[in-house]
This record gives sequence, structure tokens and C-alpha cells, in this order.
Amino acid sequence: MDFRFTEDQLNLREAIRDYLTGEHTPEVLRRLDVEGGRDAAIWDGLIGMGIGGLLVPEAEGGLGMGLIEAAIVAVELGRANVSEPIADTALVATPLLGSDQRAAIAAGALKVALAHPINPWIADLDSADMVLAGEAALPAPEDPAPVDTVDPLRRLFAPIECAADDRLLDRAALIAAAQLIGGAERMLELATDYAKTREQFGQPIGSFQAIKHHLATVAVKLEFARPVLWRAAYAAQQRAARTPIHISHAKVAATDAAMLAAETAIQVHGAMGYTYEVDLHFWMKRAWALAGAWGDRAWHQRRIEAAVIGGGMAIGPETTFASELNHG
Amino acid sequence: MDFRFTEDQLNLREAIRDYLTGEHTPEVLRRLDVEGGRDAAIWDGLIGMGIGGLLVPEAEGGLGMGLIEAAIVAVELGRANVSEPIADTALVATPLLGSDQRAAIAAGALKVALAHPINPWIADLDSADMVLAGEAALPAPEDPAPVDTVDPLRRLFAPIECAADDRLLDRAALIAAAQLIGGAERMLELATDYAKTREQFGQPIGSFQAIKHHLATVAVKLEFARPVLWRAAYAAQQRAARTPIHISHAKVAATDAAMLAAETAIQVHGAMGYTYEVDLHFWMKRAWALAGAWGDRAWHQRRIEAAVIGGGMAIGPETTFASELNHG
Amino acid sequence: MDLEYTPEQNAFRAEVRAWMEAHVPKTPLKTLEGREGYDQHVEWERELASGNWGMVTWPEAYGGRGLDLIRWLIFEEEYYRAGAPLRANQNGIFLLGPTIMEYGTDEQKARFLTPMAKGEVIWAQAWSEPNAGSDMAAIRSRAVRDGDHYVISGQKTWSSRAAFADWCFGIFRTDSESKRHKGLSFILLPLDSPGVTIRPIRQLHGETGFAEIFFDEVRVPVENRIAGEGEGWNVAMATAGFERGLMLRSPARFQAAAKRLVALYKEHAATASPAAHEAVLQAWMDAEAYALNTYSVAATVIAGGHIGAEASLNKIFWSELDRAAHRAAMSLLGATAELRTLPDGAANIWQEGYIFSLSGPIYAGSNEIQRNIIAERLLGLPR
Amino acid sequence: MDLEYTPEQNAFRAEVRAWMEAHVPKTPLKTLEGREGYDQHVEWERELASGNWGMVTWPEAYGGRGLDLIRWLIFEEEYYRAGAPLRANQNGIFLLGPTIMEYGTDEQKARFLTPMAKGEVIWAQAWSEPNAGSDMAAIRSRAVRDGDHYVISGQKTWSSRAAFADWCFGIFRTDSESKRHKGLSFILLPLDSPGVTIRPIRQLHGETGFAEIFFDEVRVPVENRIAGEGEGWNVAMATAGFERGLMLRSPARFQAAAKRLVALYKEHAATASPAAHEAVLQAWMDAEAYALNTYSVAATVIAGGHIGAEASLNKIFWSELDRAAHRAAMSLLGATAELRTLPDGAANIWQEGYIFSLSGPIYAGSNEIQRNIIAERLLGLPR
Repeated sequence: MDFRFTEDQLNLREAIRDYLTGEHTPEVLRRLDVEGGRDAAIWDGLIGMGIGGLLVPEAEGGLGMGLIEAAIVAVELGRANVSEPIADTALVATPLLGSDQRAAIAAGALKVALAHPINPWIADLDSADMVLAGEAALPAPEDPAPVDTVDPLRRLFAPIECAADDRLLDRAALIAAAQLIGGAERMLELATDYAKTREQFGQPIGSFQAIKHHLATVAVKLEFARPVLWRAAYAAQQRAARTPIHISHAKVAATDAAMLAAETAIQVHGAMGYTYEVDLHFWMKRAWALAGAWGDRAWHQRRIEAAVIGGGMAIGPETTFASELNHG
Repeated sequence: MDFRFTEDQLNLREAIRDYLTGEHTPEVLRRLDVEGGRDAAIWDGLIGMGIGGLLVPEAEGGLGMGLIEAAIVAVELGRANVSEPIADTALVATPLLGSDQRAAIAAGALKVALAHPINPWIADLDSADMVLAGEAALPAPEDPAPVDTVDPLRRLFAPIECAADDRLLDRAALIAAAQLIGGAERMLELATDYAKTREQFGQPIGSFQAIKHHLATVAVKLEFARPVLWRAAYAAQQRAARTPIHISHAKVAATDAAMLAAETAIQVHGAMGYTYEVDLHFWMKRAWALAGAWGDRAWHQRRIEAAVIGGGMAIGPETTFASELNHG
Repeated sequence: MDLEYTPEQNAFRAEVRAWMEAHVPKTPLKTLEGREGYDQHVEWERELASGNWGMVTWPEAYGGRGLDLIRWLIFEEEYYRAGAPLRANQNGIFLLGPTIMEYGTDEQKARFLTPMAKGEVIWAQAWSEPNAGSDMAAIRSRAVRDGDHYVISGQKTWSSRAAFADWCFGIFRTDSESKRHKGLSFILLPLDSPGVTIRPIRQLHGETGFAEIFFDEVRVPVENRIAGEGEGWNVAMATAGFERGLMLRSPARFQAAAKRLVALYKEHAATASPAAHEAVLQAWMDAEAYALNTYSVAATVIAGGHIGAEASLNKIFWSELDRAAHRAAMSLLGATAELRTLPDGAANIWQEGYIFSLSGPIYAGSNEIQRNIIAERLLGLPR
Repeated sequence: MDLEYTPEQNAFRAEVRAWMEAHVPKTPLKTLEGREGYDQHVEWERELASGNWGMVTWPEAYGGRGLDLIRWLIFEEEYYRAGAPLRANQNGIFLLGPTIMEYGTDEQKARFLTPMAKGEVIWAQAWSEPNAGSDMAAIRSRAVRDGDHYVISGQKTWSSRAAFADWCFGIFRTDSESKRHKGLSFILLPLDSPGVTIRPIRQLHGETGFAEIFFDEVRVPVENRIAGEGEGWNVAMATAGFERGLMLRSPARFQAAAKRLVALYKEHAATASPAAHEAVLQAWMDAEAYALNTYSVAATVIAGGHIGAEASLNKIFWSELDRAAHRAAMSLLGATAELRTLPDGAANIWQEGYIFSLSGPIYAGSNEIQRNIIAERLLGLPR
């Protein structure tokens, strides 16, 4: 029983964070916002770091990592507000595809869009080479119909009818939760940094107790959402029986942390937060988008309720990790 | 359209507040807590002021006032945490009784306990001369079985089976709401006074923004609960069709204000609030008691929901006062 | 206490309703934050003025109807009931107009009030500066006296309407040696004056209704000053008092939103979270409570009472209820919440409303400042 | 990351479970806050000590088992699973014991730790004073050196267990000229010393577990001082750190409460408000999150990491989740919530729990203080 990341996991996190901090700056977000489209350099950079092959077995030339590592990467993608379809392609779709396709993803030569009836729209269908829909892999349609979303860097399109694949849903919800956590962390940092420098009444606004307490409350919310995410990633990796409940809990906790971080961050920024002058809005809008994707808070809460209140799921301290003592 | 109290109403409020401030002090509460029982002097004093006959027609020797005045008095009873059965007897039961009984109440010679299936227990059955149960007025039972409640000055007893009288329920819920508002006001005052005098870190704790904002939030909650109460009292007095919904709204708003005031007041008092050393606990416990009496928050909320969401009740700005324009 | 409308009040309601039904544009106008929509909204101001509905609470002498606050509330209820457009004239009606009536000379009243009432001149605010937002006394923009003119230099920000408006009003430092609240004056000037540059600020929703105003030695005649030199702070505080006060947000707006929210909930009840369910009921109750409280305060004001720090209670309540109601709507919409345009081509008004609601606890004095005011001035806690 | 219990951890769990099943009293003890219940609880401490389950995290040399934090968590889970009594020894286990281990002399360790581990001496705290609650540095009680004794005078309050305990530990001003954090010393003394008077404080629930302690020239040998003269503040802060930290509230407690709350909800689902419904689901999620976070922090500590200001995150989370869960239970109970004794004669544990939960955000450093600590020490905001 050890919640710590391994050295390799910490190194992975540091490497991707360093790369994104250096290359995927707010200036990139602003440029993409004006110019539209995607940034091939970021896609190539992430592929170059091996993220495309993160979940591809080593025998097939990938990194052979698992869902904990995928979630670590997704948190960083959320922190940096990366909009390339790398999360859907490399962190969600890969394990559901054949070895040729996996190799192509590892090489950065295949982009996959994800269709599931829980989402009324499909992300990144314009740049996708194929669509994972139900258990089928279809060629991406020509000229998909775009949908107008609040997130300036998100690209949504009209859906494709398909069957529900629960493996896809759970995996994608986990990766969305990780991105929300990353976004929440970044919004807390943006607001904290602003509070340290913005002065009113002759002192930094961060010296006022009201601002301190707002930000402290976000820090608490985040601190207790993170381990929920890691348990879900661990359970998913182990294919534990309770994985869907753990993932739903992670999506709810991450959504709540991100929504609170967003509302608090804009309040701390004051009128500046209400503008494009500061960077906050990119993360806030991404939080609103991911909150509804892959099952909204209410959907995941219902899945928890069905198990905890409606169903016969054992609950209580001995079942936190579903240890052998109770299931042996 | 005029929300202001009349001169007479303001005078009534001032008179009863002055009387209770002078006579029904925290020392009285402490004495009754130790000695048990009731304080005949307070009962006699309130009867002497005419409260017993408040709702008794002038032709029968009463003050001939209405439910707005009854609610004004009930707010003051809540502020002072009066435990005499004067609210149930004089402000709730009177209009449901015959003229002889009304005259006896006006004279302070009859105490009435109220039975209704919504309450699992009956208050003040030990001191009551009669019980209003459904539409029947029964003699009070000998040696009723007491029930142990958290409120040290409240006396509860096992119930009497009876039919539901909605007039009784609505009227009693209104008066309970008024007492909760009075209690919330007092708790805000107690906490504010404490914050002005208690020093930590070399200054009154009320100078810290966290304490200021806690108390300001209670002030907001109270400010917007009060007019909801007065609309309900007015509607009840006019026998308006929407009275039950307005009363339910008042009970919910008053309960929320009182519960918030209680939790905030104890937090502001710190460890002192957790003891019998300060007076706060009397009001806090009364709030917990009245929150559940005459329909708890959930019950009243359901009644609102049935009308607003489930039913065809017209809602919107033109219906706030259900003016003739919409009902003509 | 008398909570019935009088026959006269009901007749007035019927009159407003009939006029609005006949005149409110059938197609919604484009957003007030863009050029085309702005022009449509100014057009609507003139239409209102033609029916003498522009400044209903102003005295008749200045182009108003001299309505008391109860009739103003009724007017607003009918205005929202008819789905009438936002008011391009908001700054004039509630902020500058009352200020000029209280502090202006007769000549200033004649010169400014009538064009304002007719919607001929639309006004922008020039209050905040980059370093003077919550802390208004930190204002640095200066107006240097030069004969019978002031020469104004500096920068204002968060100026609503400035991108398109005709004139602005604000406070400037007329005594360069002064600090904080002293040495400020309240001055009006045309936005097309030489030396004025407007830089629109792109907001969360991507539109640009707010702007920064840069002043580079802008010459303004001394007669454009309201009240005495150095008295700007007091005038501005009176104006801010109006702003925070009763009329900043009329209850009808929130009751209309609560009604729509109830309808939205009915569509989504099967998939609503208990939190959203609770929030919908609370939004309905809070909108009612807000209306009741406004009627209650209106009665006090009509009887000669004064709204002071109580306005802060109001500001906190409406801004937090508005945010909570729209947050609940976003939750009910689920995955659809992020769409800016719905599949049927309509704008996602709930998302627009949620974004707008996030500004509520920030502007016109942040809710943190409002809570300080309540604690210190109403509850008497030490500074 | 490895979230499986090892076979050894599972075996340990089985061992605890078996011992608890055999030894936990079948009838609930009376309240620890009253004399009779206190004696029962001390009896239980001795029973635990007989099985060597008293101080499981202490080193074996001092009467413990030297368990790491993961096993402590498993122990706590089984302890709550068995419905075992509250710990009369709480102050000793988590506060004074670790302090003496870190700062005490060998002689002090030998003298105090073993009787503590055996439940032979029960300890009370003597920290707060009437004017030094959140502001601990305002302590005034003084200890004047007189040869090889200190002469202690003053008043302490909010002393848990003092009404019945044997000894107390606290900080006193040994340098009468000193101010604030300086000149304080950490001293232990028997509560039956001449000059000590105990005044029980009646709490919300009517019981008297807390007390005031009055010291009137109480003579205490100098060897009862822990660490150097004038070093009391640092010792006390280390102790308070332990208190705020990981072990103040074990997650099993909240998971057990959440489980009971879910059962209560099922009984009342038909009449529950949406707010209570939401709160029940949130309580379950939060109790899980609290357990997960504790396991996570435990792993860091086992690996040699340190808990500093992070303990404040913990304190806020458990205290607010506990209050919210019990508030939801009170709401579910409706009219029954006010009963202290239920019709079947059982105590209303939800009301008791709600009252107890109200102390959570207050004691061991109010949540306002904790939020300051988070903002200043973790987020780096200016003081």
C-alpha cells in the first residue's frame, strides 16, 4: 500500500511539464485563438516525447505504460490547456485499437476522434483520420458539421450514431477528470499569482483575509480531489471491479474542484478576470467544456448513487481499496 | 402597495420588545434552565399587555388585531426566547375557538396545546388546560408522557391521535417562522456583540475580515427572509389563495436564516460558543427545535415544489402579490 | 401594511403592458456589446422616449414621468414580461441623471438632461482606472486647470458603453498635490474630443462592450464640471450609491430568469442532480424574496427614508442569486452547456447569462467590499 | 503506486479484528464527559493496554508496537468497525507522548511514557487561556522560579479531560518580562497538587468534559519541565502540529458516519429534500476522499516526508465534512432532530454528532486560522 508515484512517473511528469511550460505558453493559446486551427509543433513535440506510444506495448515500439501514467500526462495537458487531440488519440483510443493502428499513433501518424452516445458532439473530427465509434473504427467523415462552443480552442462537430462502449466512456472520463484537475491547479496558480501582485488600498490584494480564504478553500478542494483521481487511475489499470464507481467519483470531484477554482479565480482577478487581457479565460472555458464531456457531474453522481444507495455495494473503511480481506 | 408597518404596529413591537428586554433577560433563561418549569410572571406580564387577547375581537374585550400583529409579537417572543405557551395559545389557537374560550385566553385563564399529525410531539401539554386536536377541543390529559428534547426550556409530550387541520398547521407554521426570524436576529446580535469585545492578536476579532464576512452573510440572509415572512402574514390575514405557499416559503426562509445564524454565531464565539458560559446556546437549540416543528424545511419545500414545478401555479413578477390584474 | 396594488397602479400596469405589446421589437435585437446591436438599442431608446417611457422615474420637467418606486417596479415587471431590450441608456437613467438633478446647475440640467431622456446622447462611465478598481480613491487621471478649461490626461478602464457612446462622465484629480479622496472633480466630456482614444476590451464572451479610455491633453470647458472643484468624491459616492442601490437590478429580471429556470428544470428533471434540483427551488424563492425586499425598501424610500449601506445587502443578494441560478442552469444543460449556439441556431442564453452573472459579484463594488460595508456600517464592527 | 494491502497488512487487519471482536464491550459505555463513563473509558484503556493495543504507533521501547501509519490506519478502521469506545488517552497518545519522545530526557521518558501507555495516568491539556485561544502567544499564566521549583499561578481553560484526569501538560510564562512567543516553558504537573482548582465547563450538550484549571501558587519541581526554560513555544508548536496533523481524526470515523448516513437516508428518502439528498452523496464521497488522502499522506510520511502546513488542509476538510454530514442527518430526521432521547430510549446519536461537529471548525486552531496558514505558508500570499 503506497500512494507515491515511482521515480519514473515523477520523471515523466517533470519532463512533460517542462516541455509544455517552455513551448505551450499562453502566447501559443492567444495565437491559436486568433488564427484558429492547431499547432503542429506541439503535436510533433508530444509525439517526439513518446506520448503517442505511452500506452503502446514496448514490444510494439511504445513506452508500455499504463493508465496511471496516462492520467499523469493528462493532468499536465490540462495544466497547459493543450488542445491537440493527443489525449483522445493516445491516452484513450490506443488500447482499443489493433497493433498497426497503435504503431501509427505512436509515430504520430494517426489521429483518432471518439464517438459515444453520451456526448452529443464529437471533438476534433476535422483533424481526425478515423473515428472510434462503439466498437467499430470508421474513417472520419469529410467536411463534418462544426458546432459553436464557448471554448475558443475546442473544435466540436455533429455526432455519428453509434453503440455505447463502456470501456471507452470510462477511460475517456478518467482522462477528462485528470485534465480538469490540471486545469484547476493552473487556475489556482493564476489567481494566487495575481493576488500577490495586484495592489489595492496600498497593499497586495492577497494580503486581505477574504482573498486568502477564497484561495485556501480552493486549495482544500483540490487537495482532496487528487487522490480520488489516482485511486481511479490505479483501479482502471488493475481492472478492479469497482473501477466505474471510482472513475465517476473522480469525474465529480475533479469537476467540482475545477468549477470552484474557476469561479474563485475570476472573483480574485476582479474585472481583469472578465477579459481577454489575462489568460484565465482559456482555462475557465475548458473547465466548462470538460465538465459536460464524457458524462456530466449529474450522470456520474447517478452512477455512484446507484451503487452506494441503490445497490448492494459494500461501503465503509475496509472497502476503500477493496482489499483481499473482504473479497478473498 | 405599502410594506411599512403602521404606527400602531410599530408601537406594539416596541412595547413588547421593551417589556421582554427588561423582564425576560438571559438570567431568567438560566434560572428556568436550572429550576425547570415556567415563569408565571412572564405569562402574567404578557397577558397584562393584552397579548392574550391580541386576536380576540374588540367586541369580546380583545385587541382585535390580526396575523400581521401576531407575527410581530412572535418575532419578539423569538428574539427573547420566550418559552411560555403564549404563542400557541394566543397567536395560533384563538381564532379556531369559541367566544367563551377566546375570552378566557384574553384573560390569561386558558392555556391551549396544539395537536396535529405533522408533529410527532406536542408542546406544553403539561401546563395546558385543553388541547386543540383536529377540529376538536379536548381536555388536556393527566400526566402526559414527557419526551426529552435538546432545548432545555422546551417541554414536549407524546402525541394524541387526531385529524389534520390545515388552518392550524398554516397558522402555527407562520408563527414558528416568525419566532425563528426573531431568534436569528438575536443570534446575529449576540455574535456581533461578542466580535466587538473579544480580543485576539491584540485586536477585536470583529476587525478581522473573515469574521466580518461571516456576519455580513448572515445579515444578508436575514434581510431577505424578513419580507417573505411579512408577505405570508399579510396573505394569511387576507385569506389569499396562495397563503399556504407563502407560509411555506416563510418557514423555509426563516429556518435557513436561523440555521445559518446559529452555525455562524457559534463559529464567531469560538470555544465560548460551545458552552453554557454564554447565552447563545438557548437560541441555537430553540432554532433546531422550531426548524422541525410544524413541517420541517423539506415538507414546506415540497409544498412549494408541488405548486411551482408540479402544479399550474402562475409564477413570475406579476404574481408576487397576486394582484387583481392577474386574478380579476 | 397594505400589499394590494391600488386601482391606479393596476391601471398603470395595463397601460405599460399595452404600450409594450404594441412597441417591443418582435425579433430580439443583436447584442448591445457590438456595433450593429448597439445602434438597434439606441433606436429602441428613441422609441421608448417617443412614448415617454425612457426615464419613468425622472421628474416631468426633465422629460420623465415622475413615477414613484412602486410604479417603477410595475414598469420594470411589464418591461421584462414583454421581453423588451436591455437599456443602452442605463448609465444616464440611474447614474448620471440623478447626479445632475442633485448637483447640477440649472444650465447643466437644461443642457444635459433632455438629450439624455430622449436617447439623443448616450453616456459612458469613466470611473475605474487600472490601479483604481475596488480602491476608487487611488485615481490618478488628472485635470489641470488652464484658464476656463481643464486639460485631462490619464486612463480610465471598465467603461461600459464607451466603445460606442457619445459622452462620458467621471472623476479626475484636479489638485495634483492631493491624495486619496481629496482634490477630485466630477467632469463630463464628449468622447469625440481631440485627444481621446478608445480601446475596446474583449470580454469573456468575446464581445467588446467595455473599453479603456485614454486621455491625452483633452481640453474640456470648466462648465462641464458638476459641483465644485474638489468635490468630485462626494458626488461620485452619491452616484455609486444610486448604482449599488435599489435600481441597479430590477427584481423582474430575476423573477423572469427563475421562471425560465423552472421551465428548463421541467425539461431536465429526470437527469437533474439533487444539487441542481435544490438550486432551482432556491432560485425561485430567492427571486421572490428579492422582489419582496425591493417593494419593502421602495415603500420606505417613498415615505422619505434613505438607503445607505443597506444597498450592499441588496448587491450581494442579487449578484449571488443570479450566479447560483445560472450555475444551476449550466448543470441542467450538461454537455450542452458549453455550446454558444444551440443546434436550433438560437444563442445559448443560459451560458450568456452565466458568464454575465460572473461579473455580478465583481463590479459596482466587489462583494468583498460590500461585505466590509455591511460589517462596518450596519453591524458596527471595527475597521 | 501500489494500492493493494500486503499479505502482512491483511494479516494484521485480521489480528486486530479478532482481538476487537473478543474485547470490545458489548454495551456502549456511558459518555466520556461524565464521571461514570470516564471511569468506564479508563477501564477500556487498561484493557487495550493489556493487549498491547494502547499506543500502537509508539516505539516498542515505550510500550507501543512501532506500527507505521498504514497499519495505524488499518488499526483505526478495525477499531471503528468494531464500534470500540472513544479514547480517554487521546491527549497522551497523540500529543504529549510524541512530545516527550522528541524533547524529553531519558529520565522523563522512563517516568512518564510507560504509565501513559498502560492507561495508568490520564492526561489533560492546559493550553488555552481565557484571552489566549486562537492567539496562543497571549498566554499569561506564569511559573516563577523558586530554587528547584516553579510556582505556578494563573488560569487555563478548554482543558479536555481535566475534570477527571490525573495530570496536565501546558505552557507557562517563566520569564515575567517576556512577551508573546518568548519566555514560555512546557511544564507537566499532577492535577491533585495543592493550589490547583478545577471548574468544569458545561458544554452545549450539557456535559462537562472540558474544564477550567486555576493555579494558585502551585509548586512544581523543575524536572517536570520538558526541554529548556523559555523553549516552550517551540515544543508547543510541535505538539499542536501533531494535533492538527494526520492523526487528529482517523478517516475510519467519517467513513463509518457516512455509512450510517446512507442507511439513514434510505429510511427517509421519500421525504428528503434535494439538499439533504445531495449532502448524503457528498458525505460518502468526501469520507472516501479523506481516507484516500490520509493514505496518500501516510505514504509520504513513511518515506521520510514531513507534514507541515498541509495539516491545515486536512483539518478544514474533516471538520467541514463532519458538520455537513451531521447537518444533513438533522435535516433527514426532521421533527425528530430535536429529541435528545429517541422514543425507543436510544440516544439521538445524530444530534450528539451534530453538536460535536460544531466544535470541529473551532478547536485545534479555528478554520479561519487554518485558512490563513494555507494561504500564507502553502500559497505564499503575503501576511
